[in-house]
Amino acid sequence: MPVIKDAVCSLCGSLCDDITVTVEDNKITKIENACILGHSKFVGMFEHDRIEKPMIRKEGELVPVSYEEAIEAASKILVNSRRTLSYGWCSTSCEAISKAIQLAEETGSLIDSTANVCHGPSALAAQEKGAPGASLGEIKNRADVIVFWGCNPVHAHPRHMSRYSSFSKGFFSTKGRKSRKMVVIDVRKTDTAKLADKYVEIEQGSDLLLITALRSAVNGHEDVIPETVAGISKEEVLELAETLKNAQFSCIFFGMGVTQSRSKYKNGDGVSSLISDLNQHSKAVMIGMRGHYNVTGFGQVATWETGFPMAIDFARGFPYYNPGETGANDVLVREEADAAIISAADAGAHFPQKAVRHLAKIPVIQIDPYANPTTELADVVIPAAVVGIEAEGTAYRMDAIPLRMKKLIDTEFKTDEQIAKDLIAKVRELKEGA
Amino acid sequence: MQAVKLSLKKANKIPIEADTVTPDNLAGKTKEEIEAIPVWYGNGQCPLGDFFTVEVEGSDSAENTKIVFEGDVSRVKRIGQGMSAGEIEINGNVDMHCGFGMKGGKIVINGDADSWLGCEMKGGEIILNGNATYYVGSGYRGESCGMRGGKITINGNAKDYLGEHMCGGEILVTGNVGLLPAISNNGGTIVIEGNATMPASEMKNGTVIIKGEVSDLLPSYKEDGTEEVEGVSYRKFVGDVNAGGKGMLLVK
Amino acid sequence: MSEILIKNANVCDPAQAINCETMDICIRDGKIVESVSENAKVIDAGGRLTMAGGFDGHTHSAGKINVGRFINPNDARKNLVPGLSGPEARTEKTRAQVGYNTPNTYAIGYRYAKLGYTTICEAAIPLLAARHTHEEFKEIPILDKMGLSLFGSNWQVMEYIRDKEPEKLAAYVAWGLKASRGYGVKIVNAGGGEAWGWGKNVSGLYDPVPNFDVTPAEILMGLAEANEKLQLPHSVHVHCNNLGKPGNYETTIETMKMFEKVKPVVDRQALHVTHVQFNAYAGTSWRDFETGAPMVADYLNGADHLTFDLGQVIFGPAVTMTADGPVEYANSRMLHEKWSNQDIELEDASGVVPLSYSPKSFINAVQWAIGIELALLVDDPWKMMFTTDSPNGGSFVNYPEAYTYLMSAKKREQIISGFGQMALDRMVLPGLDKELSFYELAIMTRSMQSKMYSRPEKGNLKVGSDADVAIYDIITSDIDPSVEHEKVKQAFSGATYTLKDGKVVVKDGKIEATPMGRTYWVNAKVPADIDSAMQKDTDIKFRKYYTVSKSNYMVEDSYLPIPVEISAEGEF
Amino acid sequence: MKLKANLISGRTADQGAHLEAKTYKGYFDACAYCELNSSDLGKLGVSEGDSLKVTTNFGEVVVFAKANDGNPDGLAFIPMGPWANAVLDPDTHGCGMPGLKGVPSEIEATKEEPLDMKSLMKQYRED
Repeated sequence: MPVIKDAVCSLCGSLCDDITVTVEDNKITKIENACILGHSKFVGMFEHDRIEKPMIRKEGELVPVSYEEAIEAASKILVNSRRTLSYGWCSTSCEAISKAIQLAEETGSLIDSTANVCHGPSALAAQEKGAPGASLGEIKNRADVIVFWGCNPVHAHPRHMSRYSSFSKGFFSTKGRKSRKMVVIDVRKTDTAKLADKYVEIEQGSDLLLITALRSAVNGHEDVIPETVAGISKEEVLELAETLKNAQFSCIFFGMGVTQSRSKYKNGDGVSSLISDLNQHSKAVMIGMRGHYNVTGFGQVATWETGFPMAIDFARGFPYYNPGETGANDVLVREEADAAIISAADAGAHFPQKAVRHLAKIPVIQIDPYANPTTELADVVIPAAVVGIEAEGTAYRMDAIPLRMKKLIDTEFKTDEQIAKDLIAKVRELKEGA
Repeated sequence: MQAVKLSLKKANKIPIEADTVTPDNLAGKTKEEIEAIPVWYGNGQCPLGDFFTVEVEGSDSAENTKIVFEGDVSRVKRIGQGMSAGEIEINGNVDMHCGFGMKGGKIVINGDADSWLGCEMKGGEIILNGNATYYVGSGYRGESCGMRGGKITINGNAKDYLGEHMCGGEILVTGNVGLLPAISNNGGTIVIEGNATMPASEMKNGTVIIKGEVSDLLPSYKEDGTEEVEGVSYRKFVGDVNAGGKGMLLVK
Repeated sequence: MSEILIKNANVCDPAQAINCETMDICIRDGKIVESVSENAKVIDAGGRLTMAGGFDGHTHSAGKINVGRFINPNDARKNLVPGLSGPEARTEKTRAQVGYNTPNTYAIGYRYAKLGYTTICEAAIPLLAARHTHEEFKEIPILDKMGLSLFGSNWQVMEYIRDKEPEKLAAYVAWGLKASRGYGVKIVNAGGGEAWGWGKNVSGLYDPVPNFDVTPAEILMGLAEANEKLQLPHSVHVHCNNLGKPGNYETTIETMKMFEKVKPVVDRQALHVTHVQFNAYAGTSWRDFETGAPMVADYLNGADHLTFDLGQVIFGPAVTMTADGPVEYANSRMLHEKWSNQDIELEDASGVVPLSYSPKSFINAVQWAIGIELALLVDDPWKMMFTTDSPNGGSFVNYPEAYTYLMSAKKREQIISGFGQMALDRMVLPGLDKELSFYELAIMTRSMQSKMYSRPEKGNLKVGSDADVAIYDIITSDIDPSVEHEKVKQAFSGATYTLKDGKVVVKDGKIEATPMGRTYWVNAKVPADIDSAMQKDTDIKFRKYYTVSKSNYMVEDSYLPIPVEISAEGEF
Repeated sequence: MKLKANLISGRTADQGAHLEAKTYKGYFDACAYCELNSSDLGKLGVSEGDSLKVTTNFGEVVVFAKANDGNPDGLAFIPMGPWANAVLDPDTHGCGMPGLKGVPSEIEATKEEPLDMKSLMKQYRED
């Protein structure tokens, strides 16, 4: 029975590439080194609610059809639309993302990724101040101070701390956890916070106040810091600033607690400035804790193919970018989109009610291996192979390191890449016909 | 004098992009010519006449041309984009980017305005008799300079990020503003008669006056006595210290 | 069998010492041939200036440039060179385009082709992130591509040099090139990348790298030795220490001198020093900063073991991007600009910072002058490659503008007249009246690259060479570039024809076709026993210190759509 | 009695483990609940497993009560998913990101049962 070593886990942005997979008659029967999330993806998939056939909604019910019929129906929706939203493309390969972008370009659509409800503000922050980062191995080998701000790796990135950060041993950090001070900043005592040497509980939504106070402290302006900031005493702020200044190498990992809270991207912007200030005293970097395993890849591919990482509007034939106007939720909440194609992501589950209600009103094409809330809204459903298990391809880790995902088992299902190619071909055919 | 009246035929959801509708472009044009002007609607272009009833009186230069919008143009973007002269009056709510990059002339809006009102404006005047949304007079993504000149008056409230990256000009808000007005601004003057939250983050230069309540003043400002403006005395704050800023934040 | 006959071409092909002679060029199946049959497709060049396709041997066009795009969305709408920048909607033939300093991949391919360029070399591939570079290569149409892999702060490299293991070092370099599908060895601020891992830098050639007990000088010499042991087609490609610092011309000359003892085993230079403009600064601080070009040029005129490129500055916005991490951080603090940084575990650093060169700033004015001074003061154009280190000194779309700086003293005077006295006092350019010819320009933009990279089929129009041809709307006999510099600029901004492998890709400055280009990479042979000894050492690195598995490290074949494997026979 | 709470949503391991099994009860169990600390639950007179109605300016949703003493007073957490999104803020604040954290809410005990995923989505299709 084939045992595949060093497989890449295609679940979260940690993209662990040391997974050992045992395959018996085209089923994954055993998986080693994976966390609970990876295990559910690789072994659990054989119990999961797989979309078995392409489907089209008729009289309110989804009825099975052939791939050809589904592709044709989907293409008609795209050709007849004046403002299609193409959303998702983050639990898939860069090769598929590239084709999705070409499809959006050829149909004058708007394309956005799950960053829209995740680390989109981190991109806006980088566009204000840049993103001073490092590959995760730099943290593993050097970091003596690690801050988790508004993120909860114990739940969202279970192997992060053992492979890359708190617990990992490295060249200069020979004692692993003992070599490092771990600080957690959050609004509630998470399971990650319970592991910290120092837990700082801030008032929800006041991140920018604390970041600014830390900058003032690091830059020698203690005098402007009031007695309490963000619910934290000045003394504690100064102590935290000292910890960071006196580090040999510090890293601030930040999550959606930072990107989704009040003052949104200005939080990441502030962290970036704090990192720059800290480098006057010591070495410091920042890394966003990315969720979907290839949301980073979407940003990379979209940036080299269109100049922008997300929220790209091709209406005028060239890429236009303005989150707040061209983001997935922007055009749904404003009820602008007259059709949607949703792939390798689940807007039905992860968008606010108002956006979901608009999706329910317009023709929706879903491309996904599994049934989910978006399926309940979809008018055309196209089942896809599971990338990273049934199809190979490229994915980018949260630190922008590209890895090659392996094909582990065979499948009858088409890949996202192939489906996007089929749609491009059919759309061209329909346009020429018209 | 040339008067052009554009009445929206029926309300739309997909925005119309009216960047070609400026006094500069309409001056001297006939009803038929104006109806034929192409505007973007979703991923295609249509003649302006498909959406608007066009009435034209007289024919004159841009400075002597006035465009009046009637009806709910809350889904018409980029009205007055880059205009250099003349006047636009909007009787209703207007969509995003109204007056973007305008160099001269005047826009009067009798209604509310969506985001990016007058952003990267260089000259001229915008008067909003209603509420504004996000990024009034700011710069687009990645730009280090937003509004450079001209004046925006908001007789109402504005939401977050008012005057981000402002380098010059004047913004007056008679009501309240939301989060983070005057972020990273590097010149210009912002007067807020109502309340504001976290004002003037990373201000390098410029003046911000807040006559109402300030919530969450950022811990990067030095209090520096008082300052008298038009007979009113304010607490004076200087900063943002983390931006090596020489900005002046005046608070009641 | 496809045949093309280019009639009445006014050929400028320095590789054959042909200086603007009118003749015909015959092409069959993508190669230059002696003759073609009468049913060959005829292109009438009408006596226009005809050169081999341009070859940009040092450009940042795939990989790190994506960080530049990412943090500067405002660059996408910049249209400072109409026709070669800004947003352009998709057409039947072309994908959508954006950008000026950091265009999207499609625009890079189209716009280089419009300038008559057909080959580019990406200046920096981080080994661990090499897939990224090749993914972008796949989306750059038309052009042939190659890239230089970073070795200058690599732990394994420094340890082998420290432990005096030259053979294992050569084996590691060969393996690194294969892993990253790179073409040559790039060294950026030797040792500085590792120092930057602690927020520090190395101060010069003899300043030891923290914790590794080797000096930049030892890294440079060690890698040069490995480079020659492997008989690689290109020499080591060096970004000198102390880049961007007043007084650094001394380090630069010292580095060049050090290589006098390196004996190249391939018929090419022993050293290429890149974007020398940034490394030819005199003075002791920005206050007394002045040109160091005369000293550097003086050395270069007496030396015959090396080549260099200019790194010419273009006034206006630019984006600096380099593996020189500490320099970028310093830039961002000095200029109060955005700062991106990406250190790569066990290997290297990098940073990206946007900036703008202004003729009103005396420092920028002197930087602008230094590039031109080097080009005019160095006698032998075969030593000189024309670059702007795009987009560090400025975007490649400004090459035609920059050509006129070299070809027209009048054009230079126009610009210099805008400088302040302080700037004029710090440069020697105003005293230089030399004007380069089309022949010298052809050498600097095509011919020397062929020799420098050992690609005999590139950068010339010899029988057997690739049929990459650029035809420009210039009649050399009735143009005076010194006076008609605007005409020269226009002509080079949109080729009348660009042919790639005998296919017309540009006609009258418009894209005609977008074939996929090749990717060149070097496979250097190493004795099995030395290789396996080296592999044992790297196994430990991966097991203990890398965060990716060794088996996931090598760039797979599928990332190179049209690979060209260049074998090098190591001498062990 | 109604409790005023600041509502946030976010990932949990259990929610993550059911990303590809959202039609199953396991996903319902992993997402259709609201965490408050025990003293807040006490104020509402409910214990774990009882139903809570969460109301905001943007909608209302019924979920199970769950205790988490890591939460400070007045902080409510619902795992990211359709139940949380029934009451979160759709305004993208000019930067694309809806209000998924920090939404003012009122929480009360209720006899109603939480809707399963399909019934929840069916509502949206039919209204």
